[in-house]
Amino acid sequence: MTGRAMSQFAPNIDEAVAAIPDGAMVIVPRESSGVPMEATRALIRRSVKRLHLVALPTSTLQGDMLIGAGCVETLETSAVSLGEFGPAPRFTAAILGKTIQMKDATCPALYAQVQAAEKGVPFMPLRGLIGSDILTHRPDWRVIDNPFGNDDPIVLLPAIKPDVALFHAAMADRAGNVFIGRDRELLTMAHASARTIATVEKLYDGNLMDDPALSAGTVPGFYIETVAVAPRGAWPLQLLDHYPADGAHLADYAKAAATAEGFARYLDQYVHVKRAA
Amino acid sequence: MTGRAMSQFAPNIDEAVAAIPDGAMVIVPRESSGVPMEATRALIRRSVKRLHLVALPTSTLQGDMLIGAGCVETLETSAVSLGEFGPAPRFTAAILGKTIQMKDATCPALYAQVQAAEKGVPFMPLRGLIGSDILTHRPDWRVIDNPFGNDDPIVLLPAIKPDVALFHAAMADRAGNVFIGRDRELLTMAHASARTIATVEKLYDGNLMDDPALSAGTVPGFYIETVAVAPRGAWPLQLLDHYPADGAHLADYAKAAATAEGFARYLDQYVHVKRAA
Amino acid sequence: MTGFAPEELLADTIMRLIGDVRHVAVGNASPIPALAALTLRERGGGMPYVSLLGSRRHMFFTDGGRELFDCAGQGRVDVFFLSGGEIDGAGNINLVSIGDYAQPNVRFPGSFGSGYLYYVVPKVILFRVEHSRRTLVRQVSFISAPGGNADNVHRPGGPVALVTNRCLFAFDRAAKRFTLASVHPGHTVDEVIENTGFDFDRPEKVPVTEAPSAETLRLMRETIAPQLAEVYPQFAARVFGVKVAQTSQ
Amino acid sequence: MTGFAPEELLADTIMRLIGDVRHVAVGNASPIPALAALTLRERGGGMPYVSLLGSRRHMFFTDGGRELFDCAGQGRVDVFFLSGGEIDGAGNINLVSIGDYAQPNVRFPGSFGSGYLYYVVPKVILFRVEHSRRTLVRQVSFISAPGGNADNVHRPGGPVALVTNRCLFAFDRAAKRFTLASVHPGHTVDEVIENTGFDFDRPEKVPVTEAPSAETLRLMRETIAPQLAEVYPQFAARVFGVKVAQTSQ
Repeated sequence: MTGRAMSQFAPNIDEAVAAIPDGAMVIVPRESSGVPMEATRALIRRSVKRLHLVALPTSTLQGDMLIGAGCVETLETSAVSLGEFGPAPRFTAAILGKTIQMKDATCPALYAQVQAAEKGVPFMPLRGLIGSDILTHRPDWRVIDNPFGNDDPIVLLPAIKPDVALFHAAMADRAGNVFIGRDRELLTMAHASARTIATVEKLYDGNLMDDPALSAGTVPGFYIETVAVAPRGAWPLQLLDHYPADGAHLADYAKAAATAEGFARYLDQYVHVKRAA
Repeated sequence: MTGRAMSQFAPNIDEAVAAIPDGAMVIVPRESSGVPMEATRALIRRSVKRLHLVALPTSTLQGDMLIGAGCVETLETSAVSLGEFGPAPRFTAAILGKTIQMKDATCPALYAQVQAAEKGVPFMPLRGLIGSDILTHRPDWRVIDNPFGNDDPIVLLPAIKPDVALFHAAMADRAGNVFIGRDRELLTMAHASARTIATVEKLYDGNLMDDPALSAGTVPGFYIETVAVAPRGAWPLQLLDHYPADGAHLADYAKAAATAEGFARYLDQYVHVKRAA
Repeated sequence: MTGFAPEELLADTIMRLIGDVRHVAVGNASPIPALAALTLRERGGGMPYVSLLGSRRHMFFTDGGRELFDCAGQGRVDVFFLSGGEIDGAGNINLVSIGDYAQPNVRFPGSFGSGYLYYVVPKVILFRVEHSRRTLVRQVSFISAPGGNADNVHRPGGPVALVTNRCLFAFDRAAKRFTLASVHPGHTVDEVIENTGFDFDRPEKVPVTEAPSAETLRLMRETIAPQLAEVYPQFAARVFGVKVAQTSQ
Repeated sequence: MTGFAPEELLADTIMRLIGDVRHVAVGNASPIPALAALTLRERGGGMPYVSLLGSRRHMFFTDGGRELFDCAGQGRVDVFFLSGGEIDGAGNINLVSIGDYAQPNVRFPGSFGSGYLYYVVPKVILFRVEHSRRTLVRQVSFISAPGGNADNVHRPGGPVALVTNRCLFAFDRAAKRFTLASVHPGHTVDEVIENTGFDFDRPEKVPVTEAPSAETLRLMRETIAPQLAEVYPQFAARVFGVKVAQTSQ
């Protein structure tokens, strides 16, 4: 098995993401489940290249920034937008300019594919999809005749096994257990991925596994390679139960990123210089 | 969709299980995940018949008692024993006497089959199994050539969709939300089953969903048809984090149930007369 | 036309379409359906169950992002909502791109959960505020999810209606066609024909869409709008003037 | 032979077989492997990770009963333990029944997770305390899980050894045969041959199984036995005299 014996704490955010190599397949969560924005800025600062980014099942600011900064070679997701702030401008420009390879999916297909990796099976079946052009453009998906049915076509989706799962959560203890609460896809991501890097708002005193309630919402340290403390690490996105999205900032981003130049200025201002805490 | 609009509280344990019809497919959890023994005694008192009992993935006292009392027509599970107290005598007698139909499985196959129902897919693939006589004796399981491999046989397992999920847990709130903590298979069972009946140690004041930690370990009332309060409802088995198994009682059961007569006396003493609280 | 915002009329229309069901789920980028579902639940004293994607408070799921889809696969989601960059007369929706897929002229965000939910939720209500020949087209460039399938394809669900800023269409699944059901107050049948890129059926007399009641409007504005602001702060601010709590660094 | 119980010798032997790994999982009805795994972890200052089925304290899983199997499918379980009502010379194990499956003479509890874990865990250690021609047979009646498979079957895992109350066998996966590796103190090669129903290979000189050190015995008795009592109270009481907390009604 890959991974060190026990979880390690990174001294800072840049070291936390240092082990993500160019060309890695990295899986990240949807906006409401803990997007590691501080780690994303660190990845861009490091000029990581050729990522195969899997956004489970959608992305917003994070995907747009990684694409705009030239970090992404392949994007596998069900949608990228800025939500109420409109289209994702760098994503849109990259598709129209054909600078990234897009693997269009639909949300439950991605969940099923990651669950396939979690379960160590080569594929998962899924209903729907037949007659959709998503399927037409995915030669890696297969249609078979359901062996338990009668003239009943069904789609099989191959497992997605990321090299790295990367997410932000509320807290971790010193054993590397990470509390995720109801954001259970983070657990599935960690199970499915060879390595997991988590950033957290703060440290928890004691062992999360000793509490019957907290342990139910915990990714065991067994699955976690690296933890870094990053207060407000999802900013300017929300961390549910903790802080809302920074709408004013997101509106500014949407405006700036409408052009390549504006986006470059945004990076200069918010990424290449570490923002003050 | 089947099921009433909102969860109901049953006034007593006998009413809680009244809606389980003869012939129902009922799924119950393994010993360490909250076995509804009080509800099991109520089912036996009611002389429920012809159950298709799915024990996920194994059973101990509960399966043995239901079989001994003549409630079970088909048993689908990976193992039945009394653990440290030896073989399950009524199960063994029923198999040797051919009074129940046995569907031998292996633990992860059952989990996968229940997950298939949870996901609304007709089947799930699973590694292993090939060359095992478990597979030989399960005509309802299929082997296909993995479409993503090359001369790579893999087993497909059909979904198990129980009529009723029945389990015991720590607590429920008045909205019918049930706290299960780390015993996550109870959630999968509830998702997969048409109806869910839960017994709980006690009521929780407030709404479990309002607490970020407790909600992570909760089966939403949405999936629960009936809740009944049954203090020490897993007795004489354990409820982890709450009470251990009653070893002396289990040793007595193992001795009594060695014969049909001894088992009948056990039922007279502990089931047909409601035990004092 | 005075007295209510277009969004309020659309939400009210959607409330009527939802009807008497147990569970309504609302996906991404769906503020008007969210307004409708939450208002209906408030009026129903807690029923139907509402699952509002992206919300913590209006969301009972405890199994992560997949639970919406698992729940729908179990047959436990009765109503869902989808939109489209393009929608055509056969009920096909396009959330991906216009032009050749490999070399598109226009790119939309992506298909979200449509490639699955459109098939398994019994009552899918389509909504597209902008009613124009740009959005309602003869044939979509890319089918994120089709309006119908061959009979042997497992498909318990599909579209029942399409709500726009001009009218309400009903969808006939057997015929795979829309029928004009009503025209919103202040709009006309001719205007609908003029602005629709696909053929549709219509009765001789097309009714006017019922306006929301004062009570419904009061509920939306006073009770629901502040709840909506958790997930749709910009929408709640724009339509209802709800102040958004902004985070500053 | 004095100085330690047979269970202590077997656990010590299993500890050596486990070797230097990251994660050891222990299934149902496996008190001796549990004793070995917990002792090894104690000696290793917390490593390897140990997952003890049925325990709350010695179990880090948070995804329910399936997590053990998912974890193994991910390649994250390095060592597991299986037993058998019957075990044969090809490493096949029988946990189901003896005689015709439809009309058996003897019924065992069932296959548990063997029909999967035997295939995917790299190092499966077989243990069967009773070493007799009844338990170690020429050919099992029912294959819960086979010792080997055809080359095209996905099988990263399988048996590496078999520990009994008389000896230790190593398993050769290519040859699909056991080799006698050592005989426990107080037992003989002739006795092993006499009591084994299957053919096996053996070197000219068969070593004696190493006895547990005083330090290992101290650890097992003082530190691990009380931990073991959570899941195996009867075993802990019988072998180590740990008082079991009984629940009375």
